[in-house]
Parts: sequence; C-alpha cells; structure tokens
Amino acid sequence: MYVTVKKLPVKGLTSFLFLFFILLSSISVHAQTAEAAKNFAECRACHTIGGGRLVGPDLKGVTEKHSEKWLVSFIRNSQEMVKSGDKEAVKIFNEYSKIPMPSHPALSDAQIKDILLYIKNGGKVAGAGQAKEKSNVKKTEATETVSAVEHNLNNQREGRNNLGITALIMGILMLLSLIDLIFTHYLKAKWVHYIIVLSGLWVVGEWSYDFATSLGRQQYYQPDQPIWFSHKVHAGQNQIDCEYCHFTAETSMHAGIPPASVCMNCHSQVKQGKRTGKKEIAKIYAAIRKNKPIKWVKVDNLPDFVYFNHEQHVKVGKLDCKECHGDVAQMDQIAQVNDLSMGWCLDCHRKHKVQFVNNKFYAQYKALHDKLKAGKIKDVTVKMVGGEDCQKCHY
Amino acid sequence: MEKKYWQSFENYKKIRKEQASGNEAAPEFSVEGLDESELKGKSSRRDFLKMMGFSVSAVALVSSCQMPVRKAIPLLNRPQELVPGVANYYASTFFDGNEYCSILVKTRESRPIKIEGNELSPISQRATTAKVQASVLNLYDDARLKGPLKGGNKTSWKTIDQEIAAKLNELKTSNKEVILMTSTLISPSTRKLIGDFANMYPALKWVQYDPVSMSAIRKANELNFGKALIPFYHFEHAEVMVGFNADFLGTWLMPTTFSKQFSKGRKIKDGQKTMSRLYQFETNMSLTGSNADYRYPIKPSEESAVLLKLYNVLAEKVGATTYPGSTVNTDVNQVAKDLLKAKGRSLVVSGTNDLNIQLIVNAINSLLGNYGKSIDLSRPVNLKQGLEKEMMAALSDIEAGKVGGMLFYNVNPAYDCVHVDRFVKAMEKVPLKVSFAETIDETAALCDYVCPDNNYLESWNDAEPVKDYFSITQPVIRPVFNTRQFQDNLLIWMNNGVSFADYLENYWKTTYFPKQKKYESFDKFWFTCKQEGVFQSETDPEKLTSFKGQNLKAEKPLKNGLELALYEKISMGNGKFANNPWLQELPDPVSTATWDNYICVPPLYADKEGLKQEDVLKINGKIELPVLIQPGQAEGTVGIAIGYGRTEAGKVGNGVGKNVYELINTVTGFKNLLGTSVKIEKTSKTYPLALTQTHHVMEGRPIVRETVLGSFIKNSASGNEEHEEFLKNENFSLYPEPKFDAFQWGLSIDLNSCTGCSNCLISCQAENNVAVVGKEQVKLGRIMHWIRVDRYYSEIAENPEVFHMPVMCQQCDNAPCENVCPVAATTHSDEGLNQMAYNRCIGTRYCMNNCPYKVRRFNWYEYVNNNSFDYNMNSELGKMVLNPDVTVRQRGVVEKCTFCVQRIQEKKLAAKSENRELRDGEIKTACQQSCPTDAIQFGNLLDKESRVSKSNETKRMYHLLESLHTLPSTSYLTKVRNKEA
Amino acid sequence: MYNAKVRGVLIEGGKTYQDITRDVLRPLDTGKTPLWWWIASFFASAMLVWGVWGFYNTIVNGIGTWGLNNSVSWGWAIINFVWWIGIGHAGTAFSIFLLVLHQRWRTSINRAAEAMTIFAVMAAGMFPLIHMGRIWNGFFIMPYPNTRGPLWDNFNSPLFWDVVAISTYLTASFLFWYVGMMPDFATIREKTTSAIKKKVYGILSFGWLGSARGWLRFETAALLMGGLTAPLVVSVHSIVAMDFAAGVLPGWHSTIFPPFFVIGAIFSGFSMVLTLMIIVRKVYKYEDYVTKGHLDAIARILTFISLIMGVAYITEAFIAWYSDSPYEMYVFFKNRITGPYAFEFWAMISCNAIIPQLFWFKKIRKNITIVFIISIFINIGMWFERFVIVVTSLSKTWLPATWHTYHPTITEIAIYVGTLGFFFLGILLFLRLLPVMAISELKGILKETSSVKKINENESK
Amino acid sequence: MKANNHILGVFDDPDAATTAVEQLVKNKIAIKDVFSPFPLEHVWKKLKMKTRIPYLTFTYGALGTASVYGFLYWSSVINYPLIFGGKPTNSLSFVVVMFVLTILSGVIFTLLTYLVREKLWPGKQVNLPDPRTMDDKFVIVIEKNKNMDEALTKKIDDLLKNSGAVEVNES
Repeated sequence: MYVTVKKLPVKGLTSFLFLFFILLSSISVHAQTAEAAKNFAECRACHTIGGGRLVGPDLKGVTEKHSEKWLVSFIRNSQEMVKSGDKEAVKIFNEYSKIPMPSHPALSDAQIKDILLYIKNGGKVAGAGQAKEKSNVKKTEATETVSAVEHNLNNQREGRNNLGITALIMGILMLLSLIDLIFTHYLKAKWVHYIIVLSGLWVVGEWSYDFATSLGRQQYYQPDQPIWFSHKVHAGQNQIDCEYCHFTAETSMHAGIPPASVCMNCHSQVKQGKRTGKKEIAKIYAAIRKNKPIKWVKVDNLPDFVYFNHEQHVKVGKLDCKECHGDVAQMDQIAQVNDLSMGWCLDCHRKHKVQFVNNKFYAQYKALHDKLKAGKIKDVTVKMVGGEDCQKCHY
Repeated sequence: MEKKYWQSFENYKKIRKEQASGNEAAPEFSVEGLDESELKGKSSRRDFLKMMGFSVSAVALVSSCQMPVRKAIPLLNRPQELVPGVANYYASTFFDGNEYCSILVKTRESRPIKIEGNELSPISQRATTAKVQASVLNLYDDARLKGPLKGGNKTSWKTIDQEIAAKLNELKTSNKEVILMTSTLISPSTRKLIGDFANMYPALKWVQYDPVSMSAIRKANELNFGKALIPFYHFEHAEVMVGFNADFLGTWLMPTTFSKQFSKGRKIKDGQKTMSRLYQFETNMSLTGSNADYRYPIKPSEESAVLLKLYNVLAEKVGATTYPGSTVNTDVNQVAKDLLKAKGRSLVVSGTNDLNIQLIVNAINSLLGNYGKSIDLSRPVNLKQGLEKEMMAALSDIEAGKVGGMLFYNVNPAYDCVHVDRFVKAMEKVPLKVSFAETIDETAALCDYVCPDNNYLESWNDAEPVKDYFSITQPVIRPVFNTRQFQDNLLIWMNNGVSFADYLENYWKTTYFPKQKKYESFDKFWFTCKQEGVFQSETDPEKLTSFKGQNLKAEKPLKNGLELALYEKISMGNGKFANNPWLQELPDPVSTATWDNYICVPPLYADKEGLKQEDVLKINGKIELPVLIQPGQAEGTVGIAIGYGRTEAGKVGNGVGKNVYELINTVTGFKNLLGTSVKIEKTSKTYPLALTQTHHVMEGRPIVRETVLGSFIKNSASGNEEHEEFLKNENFSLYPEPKFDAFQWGLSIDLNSCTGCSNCLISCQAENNVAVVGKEQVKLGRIMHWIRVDRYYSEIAENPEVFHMPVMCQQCDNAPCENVCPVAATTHSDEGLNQMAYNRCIGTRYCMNNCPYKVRRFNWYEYVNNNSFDYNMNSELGKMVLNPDVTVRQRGVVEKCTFCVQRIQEKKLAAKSENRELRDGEIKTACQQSCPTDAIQFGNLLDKESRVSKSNETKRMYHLLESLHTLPSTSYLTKVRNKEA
Repeated sequence: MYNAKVRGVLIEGGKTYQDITRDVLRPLDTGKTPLWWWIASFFASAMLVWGVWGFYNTIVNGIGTWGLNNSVSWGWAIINFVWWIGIGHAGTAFSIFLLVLHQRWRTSINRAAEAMTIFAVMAAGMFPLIHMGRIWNGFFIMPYPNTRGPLWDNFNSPLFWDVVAISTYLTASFLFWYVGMMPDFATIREKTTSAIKKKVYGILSFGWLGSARGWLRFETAALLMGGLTAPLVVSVHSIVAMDFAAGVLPGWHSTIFPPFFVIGAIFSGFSMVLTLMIIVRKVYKYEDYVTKGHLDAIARILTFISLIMGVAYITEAFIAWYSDSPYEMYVFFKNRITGPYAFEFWAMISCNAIIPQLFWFKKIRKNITIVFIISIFINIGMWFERFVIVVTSLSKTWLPATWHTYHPTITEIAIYVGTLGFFFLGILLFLRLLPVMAISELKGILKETSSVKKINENESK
Repeated sequence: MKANNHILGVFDDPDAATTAVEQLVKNKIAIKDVFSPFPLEHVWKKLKMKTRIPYLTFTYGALGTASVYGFLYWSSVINYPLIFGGKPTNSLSFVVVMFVLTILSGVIFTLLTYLVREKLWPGKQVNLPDPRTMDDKFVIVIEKNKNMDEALTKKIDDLLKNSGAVEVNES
C-alpha cells in the first residue's frame, strides 16, 4: 500500500540514529539540517550531488536551474506536473527514460526546502562539514582495505580454529604423559606430568565448552552470495538506508529480501561498479530476463521454534539494525556477528529499556507506572514487561 | 513505502488500476522449487511463495540440529499488498453444493491457511461449520487431479477442448440429449451461463441433483402457496421451537445461520425471566436433540401421526378443521399449550422429506400464524433445488439410450445415488461422459473425460443462498495444479472469448449494479463487493398468495419391525469431504466416535438382543456395520450415518465405514432418509470403534452445572451452589494470590449457548497445526485435539439429557502441571498464561498426569513426515496448510492449548506499532472466532469492562474443579434448561 | 564397636580364620567357571538382549510403542522404576542400619545385599531415562551452565529431586560398598596364586596394609559414611513417594506415602535378599555362615513389616472414606477394591499383607523352601502395589470424560525383562569375581561366636 | 622397611596379640605398628591412637549445605526467576535438594580425606612385614634402634613369647 503519513516520523527517528552512525559525527548537529541529510539518504538511490547522473539527474546546481517553488511541487509529486504538461517536467521526464520520480506526499514544504538547502550546500550538513569530509575519506579507503569490523571478525573466527588445534595437541601431550607416568617411567620428574595433564585438562575443557555451546549455532557464518554484493559499498559509501532495500522491517516479522525490481531502481542506470565492473550487476539483469529470482543465502538464521519479529524490534523497540546485525556498513560480505543464542537475546531483554512512556500501549501497565512515579524503578526494561517469558518467543 | 516497487511507469499505472480492481497480475516468472505441475503456475499475489523459504522450513526443520544452508529467495517482483510474514484476509464464499457460508480466507505468503466467518454476511454472520473450517485442507489434498484426463490418462486442455467441443456438436446434429448433472447451483451467473450454454446446445438438459433432498418442502409450499420454495426460517423470532427430525443446529439446511439464530434466544442474563424453548421429536439422538429442553424419541413411522395429533389438538383449541389421524401415545399436550401461548412467536419444522408431513407442518405453522413472522416466504432459500423426479427421468432416459452425453459437475451419483447399480450400468450406454470433479471420485472414474475443476479457493464465483442476498467467491491463490474452472470450460466450449472472471463481472455490472444506489461507479461497487464479500440488493420482496389448506393425512405407525433412520454426521455430511483427515477425525458431538459410521442401537434393544458395543451386525443380509449403543435412540429403530464407504475418495477416505445410500426410503417418490424398515442379524465378528470418550455419566460430580429456568428466575446462582461454597474460603492458601500487571488473559464459556457443534475443534486444529493421528491412535486414547467437547448423559439411558462441555487448557494460576516439570519447560507468564516451551520439553509426561483437566497432549510418535501417519502432514502439499506462526511439535514433547498466544502477540504488536492501547475483543482465539453461537468470550480479566470480565460477573460463573484451587483463567457459565423443574 | 552384645551363634561348624579365608575365596580361586554359572548367565544375557530390543524400539519409534495414552501417561516404566528402587533399599538398609545398630549378624549378608542394591538401583535408573520422550535431550535435567539465559531447572519438581536423590544414593552406596571390600581385596592380593589376579586385586586394594592405625581410620571412615548414608535410605524412597504425593490425583495426593513407601521398599528389599541368599548359601555351601538363624531373623522382620503394610492399606482406605471426597472415594472403592483393577488390588493385599503372616509359625520359618516361595510372593506383591498406585489412580481421575484404561505392550514387557536380565547378570558377575562375604568382618566376630557356641553347648547340657 | 632392623612378633590369636601389646607398652617399648586381618580395638586403646576425620566430615557437610542453598537461591531467585504454579521463587522445597546433596558431599569428601590421609591409591606398591597378616596372623612390629642392646632385644623376645607369640622373627 501507499506511504502512510504516520509511518514517516518513526522511520525518521531510526534513520536519524542511522545517520549519526554513518557520519560518525562527534559534534551535535542542528536537527533540521541533519534531518535533511537523512531525507536525502533516500534521494541518493537515484541522485548524486556532483557525482554524475544516476537514475535521476545530478543535483549539483539544480537549485540554480529551477525555481524553489517548482522544485518543491516537483518533489512533492512529479507525475502530476508531467500530466499537467509542465514543459520542464515533461522534458526531464523524457530525458530520463520516462522513469517517474516517486511522489513524497508526506514531506512538508519546510522539509523539502531544507533538502534543497542541503543540496545547495553540496551535500554537506551545515556545520558538520568537516566531520563528513573526513568520514568520506575514511570510507573510500575502507572500500579497498579490509575494514576494522571485518578484521575483527576474521580474528575471532581464527581464534576459534586455533583453540581447536591447541586442544588437539594438548590432548595428545596429556595421553603421552599419562602413559609415561604409569608404564614407561621415562621422565623422572613427576611434577612435569602433573602440570601437562592439568593444563591439558584446562584447554580441552575450554575447547569442548566452546564447541558444545556453538552446536547448532553459526556465529561468524559468512556464506558466499550468488551475487558479490557489498554492503560496504551500498550501506557504507552510498549511505542507502537499510530499509530502502529491506523494506518490510517495520511492517513484518521478516526484514525482507529485496526483489530484483528494487535493485533495478538504481541499477537500471548504474550498470557498472567500482570494484566488480559489469560482471556482478549483470547477474541482476540476467535474473530479470530469465524470470529467475536471485537465490540469496540467508545469513542470520534462528531455529524454527523461535519466533522473531522485526516489526517488534525495529519499529516498536526502536532498535538499530546494527545492534543485532553488526556494523553492516563496514562489511563487504555479510557475516553473522552475534551467536544469536537465547542467552544473547535475554541479555538484551534484561538490559534494554522499552519505550514505556512514549508508546501509549504501555499505559495499561498500571502497577509499573506507579512504581516509576514513586521512583521505585528508574526505567522499565523488556524483562519487566515479560521479556523473560518463554511464550514471548516460543509458540 | 510504495515508491520502491515500480519498475517503469506503465507497470506503475497498471498496479494503480489493478489495486482498484483488486485483480493485478504481476509480470510472470517461474516458481522455483515446486514440482512440475506447480511450475506451470504463473506468478501473482496468489502464488505459492514457496521461495519465501521461511514458512516451509518451519515445518521441515522443526527438529534438526544441524544447520542447513537456508535460501532466502525474494519475489522477482513483489506484488503490492503482499508483505512476507504478514497475513492477508480475503472475503470469499464457501458452497459445496449443499451448505453455504460467507467466509474470510487468511493467507500467509499467499497460501490460504485458515477460514474465518465473515462478520458482514447477514446470512452466516461470522458463523462457520466444521466442514467450512476444514475446507481449506481440501485445497492441499494429494488426491486432487494435477491436470485433465482422457480415459484415465494425462492429456492437455487443448485436446480436451477440441474433442469435447467436436463431440458436443456431433451430438447437437444428431440431436441426442445431453444431460448436465450438477449439484444445486446458487450462483446466479453460473445459472445464466448454463442458460447460454443450453441456448447453444438445445439438446442440453440440466438436472440438479442433491444426494440428500428436501424437495418435499418445496412441493408442500407449492401446494400451500402456489410456489415451490423453501422459506427462510427465523429461529430467533421463535420463543417455542418444535423440531421433527430436523437437526437444524447440525446439518439441516443452514446450520450456521440457524445456530446463530437459536443462540440468540438462549442467551440469558442474571434476572432475565424468559428464554426460548426447544421441543425435539426425533429418532436418532441428533445434535439438536441433545440441545432440546424436551426431547421425544419417536419412530419414523410415527412422525406424521404425532404431527397430526398435535395439529388436531391445536385445531380444536383455535377451532379449525381437524382431520382423522391414527393413534400414537406420544403426549403432545404440553407442546400444544406452549405453542398456543406463543402464537406467531413459534416455529415448527420437520426435516423429513415427506409430503404429508411437510403439509401438516405448514398447516400447524399457519394455524399459529408463524408465516411472515418466524417464517419468511418472501425471501426463499435457494439451497436444495434438486428434484427426485428429474433425476429419475434422466436415469430412465439414459437407460433408454436416449442420452448421448453426460456432464457431471460437483455431483457424484455413482456413489450417493439411491440406485447406484442401475446408474452405473446405465452409464455404459452413454457415448460421451465428462466429469468436472476435482478428484477422481466414483463418478469421474466412470467418465472418459475428466476436466478437473478449481478448488473454490482458486475460483471466481458468486452465490445467492437466499433471495436478494448475494456474495462473491474470489480466488485467493492461483490454481495449484493445471486445473480449470467448470464455468471457464463451458465458456471455452461455447468459444466465447471471455474468461468467467469477466463474465461474472459483466453479469454483476448489468444485473446487480443497477439494483443499488450507494455507489455511482461500478468499479467502486465491484471493489466493495469483493472487499466485503457480500451484497444485498435493494429490491422489495414480492407478496405471495395466502395459505391454501390441503387435506392432511397420517400414515399408520408400524407396530413391530425395525425402522432405519439415516442421518448426516456433522463431520462427514454427505461424504463429499471424505478425504479430509481433519473431518474424519472429528469426534461426533453425540457419540464421540471418529473415523467410522456404525449402527446406533437403543440401549434397551441392545440388552434384549444381547448386543455389545462393536459387535458387527448385518443389515438386510448385505451391509456389515458395528454396533454403537446410543442412548436416546428411539425404540424399534436403528440409525446409520450416510457419507461413508467412499471407494474413490483418496488415501484417507477410501474404505472408511460403509456406504448406506441405497437404504434411503423412496416409497413416496421423495428421497427420505427415514423409515426404511430393515432386518439385522448378529454376526460373530467384532469391529473396533474409535471413541474419544469411554465413560458417559458425570458420577454426580459438579462438572457441568445446570439449573432449570424456574429456579434460575428465583435465584440466578441456582445450580451453582458449589461456587458459593468455594467463594467462602477463597484463596485459602499457603502462598499469596498471584498478581498480574496490565494483562491477565481469560476465557469464558457459556454452557447455555454452546451446542457442542465441535466447530471449534477444527478451527483450533487449523490454527495450531494440530496433528491427525488416525483411528488406531484415537482408539488408544491419543487424539491430539487441544479442545475436547466432553459429552455427558444424564442417568436415564432411554432418553437422557445431554451436556456438552468444551474443555481446553484452563490456564490455571496455580497450575499443578507447572510445579512438576523438572526442566522448567512449562511456566507461568506475566500475562497469566500457562506457557509451554516445546523445545525445552523432554517428555516426562508428569505434567499430563498432574493436570486435573487432562488437556495436555503428548506426541507419542513423530506425526510429521512419517509414513505411518499418512495424512496432511506427510505430504509437501498438505504441509502448505500449516500456520507458519506456530511450531510443529516434535515427537516426544507435550503440547496444549496456548490461548492462541500467536494471535495475542500479533494484536499486541499491532497496538504497539499503532501506538495505542489494546482494544477489548481485538484478540479472538480460534475457537472463539469460529463459534457460531458466541458461547466463547476471550479477553483481559484485569480490564473490568472487557466482555469476559462482564460475563464472569454473573452468578452463573464457576471454574471447573474449582475445589482443587487451581485458579483457572477459564470460566464456565451454568447451563439453564427451559423446563418445568 | 566390636564388643557388642553376643547374639546367638552366627558362624557354625567351628571355623578357623584360615577356613573363613579359604571358604570365601574358594569361588574366586577355582580355575574354571562352574557350569551352572554359564547356564544362568546365558539366560540372564538372553533377557538382557530382549530388553535392548525394547530400548531400541522405544527410542527409534517413540513412546507410542507403549500402551500409554493421554490419560494414563505413566505405566510399567514407572511401576518398575519404583519397584527396583524399593529392592535397592535392602543392601544399604542391611549394612548401614545394622552397622549403626551394631547388629553383628549382618556380617555374612551385607556384602551380597549391597551388591544387590547397586545393581537394583542401576536397573531402576534405566527407567526414568527410557521413559523420557526425548531421551536425547535428557541432559536438560541437569542444572549446568548454558547459553540459554542461562536457563536452570525447576527445583520444585519431585522428578528433579529424584534425579538428585537416586544418583546420590547410587554413588554413596557404591563407595561404601567398595571401601568395605578394600581389606578383602588385599587378602586376595596376598593369598592368590595367579599373577594376573595379584596385579588386578592389588590395584583394587589401593595398597591396603591392615596396620592398627589403618584399621582405626578405616573403621571411623566407614562408620561416618554409613551414618551419613543411613538417612538416604529413608529420604530416597520418601522422595520417590513424593512423585505421587506431590500430585493432585486422588489416590496419589496423600501424606502417608513417604513412610509407606519406605517401609514397602525395605519390605521388598529384604524379601529379595532372602530370595538371593537362600540360593547363594545353597550353591556356595555357605550354610555355616548364612545360618537358619539369619533367615529366621529376616523372616521375623518381614512378618513385622507386612503387618505395617496391612495397616497402611487400611489407613489409606479409611482416610479416603473419612475425607468424604467423592473423587478419593471413587478411586479406592469403585476403582481399586472393585472395578477393572480389582485383581491387581487383591493380589497386592494377599501377597503383602496376608501371605507373610504365615511366618508366625516357627515350622514355616524353619522350612527354607516355603520361606523362599513366600519371599518371591512378596516381591510380586510389591510390584502389584506399584501398579495399583500408578495405574488405577491415573485411569480414572477427575473428569469422567477423560477416563481411559491402560494395557502394557510387548515393548514395555521387554524392557522390564531386560532390566531383570541386567540385574541377574550383575549379581552373577559379583558372585564370580568378588568376595561374597566380608572376610575381615567375619573374622572379627568369629571368636566370640565360637565361644558363644561353647556356652550354648554347656547350657544345652 | 629396611632389612634387619625390626623385630616381628607373630601371633595367631587376637587376644594374645592384645596382651602382648599391653606388656610392651607397660615396659615402655616403642611399638612401630600392629598388623592384623581385622581391627583390634583394644590395641588402639593401648596405643592411644586417635583420628580427627569426624570433625572434617562435619565441615564438609556444613559447607555442602551452604553452597547448595547459595546456588539454588542465585539461580532461581536472582539469575532467572520463573514462576511455577504460583509459588514464590525462593521455595521451601529447596530443602529436599539441600538435604540430599549435603549427604553426598559429606560422603565423597570423607572418603577422599581418608584415602589421602592413609596415602592409598590404586596400584600402590606395598610390602607387608608378613603376608599372613592378611589371613590369620597378628604381627607386632618393633623397630630396632642403635641404642637397643642384646638384653633389651632378648627381653622383647621373651615378652612376646610369653604373651603367646607363635614365632618371633628378625627382619
């Protein structure tokens, strides 16, 4: 269904946080302009500022080309203008292969003007310019080199393997020393045996605990995808909002895997990537042509007896995608960063605060509200509204 | 977030338009991972999104501990309203040729997974029956044909069309008769279409055929009012209802509607003085009989005499003409008294398909001036249009060799025709035999062409169950197999270009759009019709001629000999759905038997003849069936259910029970289920019957608490003294009373409204992925249903009072089961739910022992992907019906009713994300939703305004086994019988 | 503790210390295994194999292969479990109670009795395992640190208490048993001729010396362990009883259960000891050590306990009637004393409360054959008692609509027979490989008893 | 034991051995040890032998109880409180588990203490003064030290002989 006005502010807030992470901005930013930047994150799907033509035109200097009034109405609903036969509108429409720019009924004039300001500004949030410059630089490096996040991941993965190997070695040593202790009294100094055995037990114990707990889990799972798709490029460099592609995260239990048509929104124009050239992007076209959907490999899997709902966490709980999926913007190839164990869920449920006062739903929790007023509790965690109950996730 | 899904503006516009018309077809693409038959399917909202990956894996990998690589495959192009993981509801209509119901279909990832009643329908009013609930499973029936057949072999539609069209034209030239045999059709557009078809093939003769006929009523009304019709009965306007062998709460005519109406008169509040009263004269112990205030067992041969006696008594009182009747010793004076008291506010019906009887019934009703009040002649019911004489004529024509072609749509005479043998023999004479059956049924097996019809969930259609009340059937999924709708076949054979969808739309445009003023544009009108599923045209009913009395006569009751009374079971009906495991395993509300039909024998007779349960009897030296001793069965009669003994139903239904259609009584020319006199002889064999209940009386325990209206008026707490007792020392406990914040879910069941129709069982089964376990397991006492409808008899075996009591998990606050689980698999939630974590359970079954209500179920075997349990959960197709929100339980774990926690969570989330408080009545449990009498209320006990709290405030409220101090969240309201103490 | 009251003749036939050593070690030292042993072991193993099939069938196909249903969801498995636990009580009861009570006559029996305990408890332990619907998740029952929260167990559940109590009981009685055997192993180590046995028993003996200080610590430790384990004998079966007593079911929910079960346990345990010892003393010619006097003593105890049982049964019924709860009444008077399970009930009564009363007659007590038969009757009776408790209560509970009967299937029977096989095989191995009587303790009492003998002789003159 | 510095008095009657010990103690002759096939309580008394194991056992029990309750309380009240049948989380029924586990810890640790104190372990090598002590002989061992002259040795021999030693060996 269509954009519903009441959705946007909520989304705004998440993306607002999102922006903060992206910009790594230490300095506080004036809300208006910051919001503009965030709103523009969506425009980035089709437009650049001085980055050349994408789906839509390069917006550098657009504010000079057209009157503000015209721009506002065009952004509000380009199609009406085209229908009404506005010359410029029609011209642009034809020039850009009749791909209509989606309407933004929800944006207020102020917001749109704000965006224009942002564009005029050359895509810099007023005041946060420096910070953004830096971060951009960082990112362009990041694309080539392995980002800290990925590095970290690899280390941990290796760490696990090493532990396994050590355990094996220690096991063998233990065996030898035991044999020596009982039958072949080769080493006279008994304490050597004891030390080996004890330390061996320790290592093997640790390894087996680690092994046992990771049974049926796939932390650090990082499968190869049918298309070499880099989140670092899309979410990181191009700063495309997560929910641009994973569009059902706020409306459904599933965050949603984007249909190829969503890719086409940009890639109908962007036919070649910095790092993979035409090869990977061509696969999208192939899929469309062959009518074969792209079979992505699911990375973060939960057991089937667990019910997890994105809407609950993203929209209601106002969690940032990062908190579970890690800093995706820093990963070329997505990996499962957390072990997604029940313990991990519960830890968050015990610590994380619910939107107790903001969300009218929680008004029904009379007793808790009284406690809160009385100051018996400082804030309400998920646990206090039943976040530890079995049947919140298992049914 | 619309903006993200268009590709080009053309596409965009299309979507816009289609949204308005609700019928978009997104670009085509092949469906990965479906078997070849499904591969042919084209993409659209109505496709399996098997590629969604999640929903299906939820079934397949329920217990595996290794982590497989899971593919998450998105749609290539995502249609508009489809959001993976969010359920969509579409209004549609259920009609199986016999029973009508307006429904909502719940789809997930575009798979229909659940049927709900449609609130907006003035006919069925959100009520459903077990059959309707279970019908969704028929869509995923393995027995369905994957494509058209010719002489039993696969063929293409092309050849079918060419050859049949050719043959038809051939017959046209050689003007041989072509018979189109259908079930009763209530679809106006289809009727018109058949008309068109007939214009093209003048030799076409259309015969409507009902396995169970009600033509006598039409005939009687023709004689009395000059118009052959079945009136629309209004039980809600009747204070005194008298039923003669009419199981109107179970199977007669429109059980959904009638249950709703009936329950209106049975709802009773504290201090209320009046309540409707139901007299039932019947042979078998039917569901309606079990709900009657007064029940009189009568022989079929006595019925007319009793009726006439009643008529005469009334006639004398009001001074109308009386007729000589034969003597019966059934006392009708009380009935007469009550009826006279309630003139114009009463209703007499008979389910017997016998002209005399129906004439008397009409006479009585007109004496009481019920016409125009509780009986509406101006809005006749269009169901049951089949006439025996047409069928017989057709049959003799075929035998005479006059018939060149037979087309069977939605009928199965080779199974349910009275003269099966004659019919089957005659069929050999017919050169062209075409069946439109969905599966190879008995008739299709005889045909040389089978053009499989779509399931109704894949079809376009409309319906007019009652004059001027219309409803729409719209497809909620693309045809799963290479099937084609019956109507489309006709259209193609008429090589008329349009599809039936368009035909339908045009028909509505031309016919019904003018009949309303609300919508100026047809698109809007059509959109709303499809959205709401129902439409009522604003034409004022035409008046009928006044009542023309007929000469009434009664047959002479037979003194001796055994009379047979056939009946339809709630679950099986006329046997069309025999291959539906849910229905096969649904315990009969009265006998609690599953998976079989049997001979209901009255207890006294059994004693006399030394018959024991499960002894096998031979009827007329032919059919062998086991005995089921049925309290309340009239002396000198036996009862057998029709609808069993299918031979071509499919893996589930084949050879379950015996076919007894041939025992239908046809002496009067009307197909009458009652009155065939039979001989039975005892054989040495025995045959096991799977009953879910082995003990039938309450042993004087305060389980179902009841009172009579008289004492209720005096004291609304009467019959509920135990509760008063309990309240005196409430919460006399070592431990503090459990406290909750915000929510404490509670359920209340009004035993006075509950008719025991067992509809909730199937609804629950569909909602919660409850497994079917098969006859042997049921016999062993291992049925999995989360709700039981316990049935108790009062002590008198000849004509007992019957109690129905739905028992599901009572969600006790001091739950005995929780204390004893060693691994903390069952605990208490902060919303008062007794929660069960399947994945933690190790199956010690201690909780089952310790549950006083015995509502916990154990997975004795693996019921999924297990060939020993070859039901819906053992086939990829069958598993499509599973609810993705509910775990499929593994072998060795205990499961139970959860108050549909998935629905609770769903609605809570909705409230949260809409930033508002939860509304009362927003959450409906599956059982509550399907209940045709609104006997079940669910809500928040902490909210004193909620419906459930309100109904708990009455003096009738009590908890089951409350003396145990388990503090259940489920409460019951005492049963009030409208009897003289 | 070795200067307790002298209590009649305990060892007959004027044995010397050497005799004792020789007699006890005879079965171990004989080079070739006797034929009867092979035959017996063969049958035991056959039973065990059938039981293994039962286990296999259950684990592969599910609990559905049993006769249970939604109403009666505990059956033979639990019955046998309780029965075995009961039998498992004798040994510890014997050695520990009598040790703490300074009863000298236990010396020639306790070793065997303890062995019996060990194997019986092991047999019992199998049932809770196989009884689980998802045995592969059985480890959930242990409160181990985990990544589920961590999610611990429900410490209120009698089943959890069971797990703790039984594993404790098994461990404790095993240790006690083993410690008791250390000096005897040392003896074998010194006496045996074969090098292998010397090595093996040497290792088993932990290098036991038999010095005065050693004996002192040994005796103290033994007494302490015994003293600690003694309460277990009571607690274990009380806890098993709570499995039922903690339930709400009529016929289960009764405070008499714990003591009632403990007594019952000792009852069945002693009778099983009787059964076994009668066989052993015959086969190994131990009449001089396990004298008629011993058997007589056990028989007297049994008579006494059977009286208690009788009283318990009557009390139960009386309370049911006195409570005036229709549900209780129904279970006892309509479903046990009469009704479908009447046979089991009356079998229980007669085997446990009536037949043992024959022991009042000295003649019968002296007649080993009859004593043997009665002891077997008691074992059967105790099995029926558990059946009556478990099944009758479950089959007809609160709501008549849920009533259902229960019949065992071949699989359940197989599992039961299997455990019997396991038990007997264990006992046979014990008889073959370990000292059947506590050598040192026998020696400890030899002197006095022989002197007693003289005294008695003088008196009789 | 080193060779040729011990006197072994071998008895075949426990009472005789006891009296011998009595005599030796009276004559202030240090007895190294007494080996017997079964415990001789009087000997302990004469030699004033004592053991402190009981006190340890008590401590083990006490510690066991405390730690078990500690765990139960932490796990089911603090760490992950769950409601079972409306009972309080800090439940009375902990007593059962505590009771049993107390005993367990008592038994196991007592045994361990015993083994440690006695320095017993599987496969320990021993050589007895006289293997017959495992059968029917009772041996009193007296260590010879340098200041032990002929006379004393003789005296010991006599003492042993008189109190009924069947043989007196040097080793």
